[in-house]
Amino acid sequence: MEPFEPRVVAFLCNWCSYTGADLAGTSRKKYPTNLLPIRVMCSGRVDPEFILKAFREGADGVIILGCHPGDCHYINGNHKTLGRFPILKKLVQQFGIHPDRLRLEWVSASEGDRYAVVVAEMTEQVRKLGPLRWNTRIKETVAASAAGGE
Amino acid sequence: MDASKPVIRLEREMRPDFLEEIFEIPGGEHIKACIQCGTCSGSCPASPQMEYTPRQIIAMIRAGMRDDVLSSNTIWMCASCYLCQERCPAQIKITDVMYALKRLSVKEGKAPPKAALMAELFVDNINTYGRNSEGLLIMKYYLGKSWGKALSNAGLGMALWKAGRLSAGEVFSPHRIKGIDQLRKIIAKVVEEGVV
Amino acid sequence: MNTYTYYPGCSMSATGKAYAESLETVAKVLDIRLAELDDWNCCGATAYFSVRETLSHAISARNLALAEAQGPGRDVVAACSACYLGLNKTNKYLKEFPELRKRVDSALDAGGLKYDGSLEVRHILEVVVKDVGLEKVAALTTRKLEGLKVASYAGCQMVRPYGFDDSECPVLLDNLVRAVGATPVPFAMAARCCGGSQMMTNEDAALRMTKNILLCAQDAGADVIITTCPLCQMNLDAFQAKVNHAFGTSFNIPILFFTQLLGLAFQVKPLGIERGVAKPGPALARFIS
Amino acid sequence: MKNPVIGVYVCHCGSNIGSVVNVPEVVEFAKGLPNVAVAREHKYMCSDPGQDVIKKDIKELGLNRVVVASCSPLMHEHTFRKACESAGLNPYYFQMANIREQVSWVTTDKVRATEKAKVVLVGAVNRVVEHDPLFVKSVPVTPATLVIGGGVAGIEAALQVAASHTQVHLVEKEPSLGGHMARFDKTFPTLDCAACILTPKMVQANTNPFIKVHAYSEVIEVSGYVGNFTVKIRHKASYVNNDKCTGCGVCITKCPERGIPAEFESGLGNRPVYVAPDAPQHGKKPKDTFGKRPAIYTPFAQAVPNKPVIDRDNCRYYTTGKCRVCEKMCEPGAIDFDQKDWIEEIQVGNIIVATGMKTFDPTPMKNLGYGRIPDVYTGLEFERICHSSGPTEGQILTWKKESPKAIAIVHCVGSRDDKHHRHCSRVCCMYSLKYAHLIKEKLHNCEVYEFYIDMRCFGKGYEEFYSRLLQEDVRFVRGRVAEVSDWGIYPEEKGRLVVRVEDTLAAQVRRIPVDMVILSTALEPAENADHLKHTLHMSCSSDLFYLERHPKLAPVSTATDGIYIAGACQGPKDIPDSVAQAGAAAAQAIGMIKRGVVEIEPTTAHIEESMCTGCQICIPLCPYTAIRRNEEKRIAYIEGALCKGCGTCVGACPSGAAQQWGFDDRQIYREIEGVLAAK
Ligand SMILES: Cc1cc2nc3c(=O)[nH]c(=O)nc-3n(C[C@H](O)[C@H](O)[C@H](O)COP(=O)(O)OP(=O)(O)OC[C@H]3O[C@@H](n4cnc5c(N)ncnc54)[C@H](O)[C@@H]3O)c2cc1C
Ligand SMILES: Cc1cc2nc3c(=O)[nH]c(=O)nc-3n(C[C@H](O)[C@H](O)[C@H](O)COP(=O)(O)OP(=O)(O)OC[C@H]3O[C@@H](n4cnc5c(N)ncnc54)[C@H](O)[C@@H]3O)c2cc1C
Ligand code: SF4
Ligand code: SF4
Ligand code: SF4
Ligand code: SF4
Ligand code: SF4
Ligand code: SF4
Ligand code: SF4
Ligand code: SF4
Repeated sequence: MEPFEPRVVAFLCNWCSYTGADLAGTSRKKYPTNLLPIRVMCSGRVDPEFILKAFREGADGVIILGCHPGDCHYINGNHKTLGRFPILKKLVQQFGIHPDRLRLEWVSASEGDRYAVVVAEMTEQVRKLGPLRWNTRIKETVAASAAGGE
Repeated sequence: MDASKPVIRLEREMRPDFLEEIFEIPGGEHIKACIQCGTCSGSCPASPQMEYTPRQIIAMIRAGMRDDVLSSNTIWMCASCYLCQERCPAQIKITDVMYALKRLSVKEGKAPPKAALMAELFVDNINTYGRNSEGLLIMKYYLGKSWGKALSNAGLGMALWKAGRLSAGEVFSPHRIKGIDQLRKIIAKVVEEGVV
Repeated sequence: MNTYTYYPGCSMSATGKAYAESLETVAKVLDIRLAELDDWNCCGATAYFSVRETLSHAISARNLALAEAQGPGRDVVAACSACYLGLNKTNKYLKEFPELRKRVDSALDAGGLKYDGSLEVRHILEVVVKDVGLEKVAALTTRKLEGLKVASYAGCQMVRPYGFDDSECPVLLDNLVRAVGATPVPFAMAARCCGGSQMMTNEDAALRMTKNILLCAQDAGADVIITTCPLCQMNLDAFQAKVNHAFGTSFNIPILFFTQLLGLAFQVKPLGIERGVAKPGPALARFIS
Repeated sequence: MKNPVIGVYVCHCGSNIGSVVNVPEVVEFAKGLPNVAVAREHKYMCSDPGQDVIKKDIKELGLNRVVVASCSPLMHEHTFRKACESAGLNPYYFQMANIREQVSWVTTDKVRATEKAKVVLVGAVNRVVEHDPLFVKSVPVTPATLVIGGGVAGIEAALQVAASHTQVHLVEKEPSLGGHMARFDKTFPTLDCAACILTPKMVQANTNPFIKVHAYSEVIEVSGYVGNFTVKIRHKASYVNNDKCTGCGVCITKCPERGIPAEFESGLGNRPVYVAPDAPQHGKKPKDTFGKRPAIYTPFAQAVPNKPVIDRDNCRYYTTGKCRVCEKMCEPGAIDFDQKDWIEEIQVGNIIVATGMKTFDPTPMKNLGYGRIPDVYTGLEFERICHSSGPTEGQILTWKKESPKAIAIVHCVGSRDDKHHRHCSRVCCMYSLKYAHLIKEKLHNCEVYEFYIDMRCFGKGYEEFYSRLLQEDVRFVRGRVAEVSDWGIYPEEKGRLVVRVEDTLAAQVRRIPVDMVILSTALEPAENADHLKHTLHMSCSSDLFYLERHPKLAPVSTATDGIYIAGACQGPKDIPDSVAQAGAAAAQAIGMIKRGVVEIEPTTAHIEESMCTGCQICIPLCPYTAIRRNEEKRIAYIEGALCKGCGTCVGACPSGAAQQWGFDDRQIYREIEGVLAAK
């Protein structure tokens, strides 16, 4: 069997994180290929439904990346993401998904290095949790998730 | 002069893996960032006595001059004052690097005899008693080295003796810790695992 | 009363005997309890680290593990700067380098020990200045050391690389000197190396370093140099005659442990002042009675 | 909707992509994707021939969707949209897949890179199917420009824009224009007198009918968008009525409060005064005016505007309730103790930020003795010591008012240092050389030592300047100074300063006695740079200077359209470079004003009336208060011109009524499906 390669859908805000990810490229930082970037204008645009959609389509993890609080290109869109995030975590947990499969990170336009680190960390974090296969309805039991495991 | 030996340094004599070797030790991780500014050497109280200044040592590590570095007196001159490390603009833990070089030098038998002797006596002392008896250490060291030196320092020893700072008991029957077996087990385990 | 797990280190029973005596005396006055770590082993100091890296951390870790069991949550306090650094470095490196941690853990395990990394390692000077406080020291002073000019010598390993005082221009000892009514002199060599253990292996270089420290104190008009480390004290004191011989100087500067200075101000005994090789001059002798 | 006919183009970018991603394999794969009519590769898609391929296919194959897999959309999205448009396709029927910055450059694993390129491509192909035609809106541009910061860069930018006969507002926080340059005596490498170049420009700016100088003022709020910014400026109360004040300066000479360290003298005023041990003890001490100013002051004699301000924190009237000498002395009656801060609102189309830098405070580097040893100065302080109108009237004197016999100039203080700033400050090598020259000019017998790590003389005429200095017998020592001590060991060192350094070329540690030390300190972001960054929603690079949109393609633009940066606020820079950038920023502003309209990205939000439940969740979320409530229909609607397209409301709307053009739910769902379709 092929080794498990997690697939993590990443929502990147255009101004900070997407630019930061580009910078990681321009500075030739190396990181795992497991993140699948999707560009949105602001982390505030990330609809809770996007996250569930990603898990439903077979993602093993989802990460939202935005500007550092205070640096949002749209004044405070990321604050709203931050405010929403604990609820999102609960939500995925209720669906029997380990909360560590969902992550929120701030990466600024100048933090190419950091982006590479975050990608590596997230990849490893999800790799440890193993495949999710939520789409194939092999549901992780709610009970297990309540106990903190999967 | 040995005419067959070129004075110019040839790349084939170099050990490019030397830099990696140092890079791998805890504390060695910044070494590649050295900008050869000389702050370390300028700060070092021992640099006047060193064959190569600390900065040169870093340059030589980078060049791969493994033997030259390991057999130089520089690494044994380091008094572990940490001044170089404190001021290095590249955050290189130079003192740790010096320690690493000392270890390699001893391991490969390149250390100057007195430095190696001192260190080994110290280790021996601790492995036997769990503590270091200063008096015993000094005695063994000077006996192992030279009688002349031992005598020249005898005056000093006498002064300390009189002040009650070196006692006969300490030299002839040093304190041994109760848990010496435990300590030896710990030491044995490290030795067994290979990375001492 | 604050209780600390006290790690004396090897020198305290020999060359640093006066430090041990004065510390014990002064700690009572300051109301700090130093519970000696049972069956401690040598910290490894500079020399051990030179030749065995993992081992030096492993033997240091034995002390930390014992301390964790003996006094959970208590700070480990060392009086010798080299011990302070050795224990502190191990404590920090175990957190910083997971590979090392693994090796050390398994070694400890072989000795039936375990260290969680829960302790802080501190120097006794820090405890006196920060936990006890200068106000209290001043209040306990029964005889102000007025007119005594003191060069505060912090040395290296107490302030670098993990110091609690400025690593270039330390101030804590000076503050303490002021608290007991003495006068600190400007001392450019306060945090410069005395030669450390080089005195054994590389005497010429070490004597030169010691000479510069003594010279600087003399230029500043110091009546006494105070130290926080048995090795510094030993180099500056016991080797003074050798320095004079080698450089044609005529230094006679008494070298006290800072605890001895406190003891003089508190008028308590024993302080072991008679153990010094360089004998007190009149400025200092006034306060020794 | 017409059936989608998609063209896919995969770029090699020379070897940038092609050497890691197997481009032909990706192309073959693309051919098999639904709706893809054609898939091709090209060595350089953005080149004209590359673009022509797309145009030709649109026309000949009737493509109605285009996907290019190449670099980042931030790089070339615009290029390809234009290409589609010129072939008659709505530019928003285009989607880009980033397989360079986020694929080929970040891995060496060719197999995984090729896999990822495919996955990203599927996302784009999937998404583009759902694209709608969008139309760029044009809005008129307010023909006025705001320049923030009145240093040489800001002044230059203001003058250049004003040359197009459009309005400029120049806001300077200090009482006078001039910035750092106004403090310099001479400037490298030509050694022209700074005042001779700068003063005329300052005057021109102040008298130009198209420039309104707002000195002693700050920008406190900016709203709106490119072409149409509303800016609030706070004018700080100066307690002087500028309309009445003639600038005679009588108030300044009469003010009894004279001991305030002058900002303009770069900290020299903070030093304790030297009192000789044999100075007569009796009588009153002479007043210490070294580097000090009165409570009512202009920063320097040639200040522009030449109107004094009262420093409220130090004015005796405000601190003790008594004085008002200035008021009595002022003939025109310009002093006005009742003045208050006031706020002015202006409309501009463009903003040029030129807020410059500040210099590093070397106090934390205790080994260099600054703040502890009196004769250790910073470069900026030395500028004032050298300056004929500085506190020593240009005489180079030590603290004890003696002529130094040897001076050390220490490079890279706070620069190239992990503990402080990692960057090279770019100007300090050159200004250090300048000082060496000025010292040699004034004190023929003074030894000058330059302690450097590398000599960075990259500009036009700079290396020539260095070689001139080498011949002027300046002593160059390659080595970073380890310490400056005021305690000497050897007789010749007694009472002087000693520099300890490794001469790295000789590999010898040296002790060098000197009488004065000049620290060439790093350039760092201006005091309030972070604050202004938030006001304007700009970004910073890791050195905390303002971030340009692209270092090569758009060096004076920022991520926000209509906001430009010039001068040292973008990074350490000398005067020639600052001025050049100012010109470039001005050209951008003028260009936009000349066009008269700006195009607004159509990717804004809108609310589908029929779906909106009127829950009002979206309304408080909008950072631009663009969402309103239609009381009658009990639903929300978006004021189009105010929406900036962040999508926050869209992300939060529970009923899916709020949608964003170009980023609507369908499009993103399809992209998610796409990137996860494989396997
Ligand atoms: C010691 C020293 C010597 C130098 N010598 C030379 C030399 O000889 N030759 C040379 O070419 N270069 C020299 N330089 C570099 C030169 O100083 C800079 O290139 C130049 O000053 C940059 O100009 P600027 O207008 O971008 O910034 P600045 O000169 O810093 O001007 C910025 C202006 O903006 C104002 N400001 C800041 N924030 C705000 C705000 N929020 N609102 C309103 N106003 C604000 C400031 O008050 C200031 O007036 C030297 C630099 C130093 C430190
Ligand atoms: C080997 C090398 C590597 C470099 N690498 C980098 C790098 O990695 N990063 C970087 O930032 N910079 C780099 N540079 C510098 C970079 O090349 C220059 O900054 C840049 O090319 C300057 O652009 P330019 O338009 O001024 O001049 P050029 O690129 O020289 O363009 C001038 C153009 O004018 C044309 N021309 C000349 N005379 C006439 C005439 N009389 N009539 C009509 N046309 C004329 C020429 O044919 C040419 O097309 C490098 C330079 C070199 C030599
Ligand atoms: S101070 Fe650091 S950067 Fe400078 S030469 Fe020494 S090791 Fe290299
Ligand atoms: S730690 Fe060693 S090498 Fe570094 S300055 Fe001190 S003596 Fe020199
Ligand atoms: S389109 Fe982008 S990837 Fe392709 S050649 Fe141009 S810059 Fe390179
Ligand atoms: S305020 Fe009055 S006295 Fe002062 S400069 Fe203006 S006019 Fe002259
Ligand atoms: S009122 Fe203030 S500003 Fe005016 S003269 Fe008096 S102190 Fe100076
Ligand atoms: S310009 Fe010169 S002095 Fe300044 S930081 Fe760069 S190298 Fe150092
Ligand atoms: S959140 Fe959606 S449903 Fe609620 S008012 Fe806004 S647009 Fe309407
Ligand atoms: S997308 Fe919505 S929240 Fe964002 S600016 Fe537009 S209306 Fe406001």
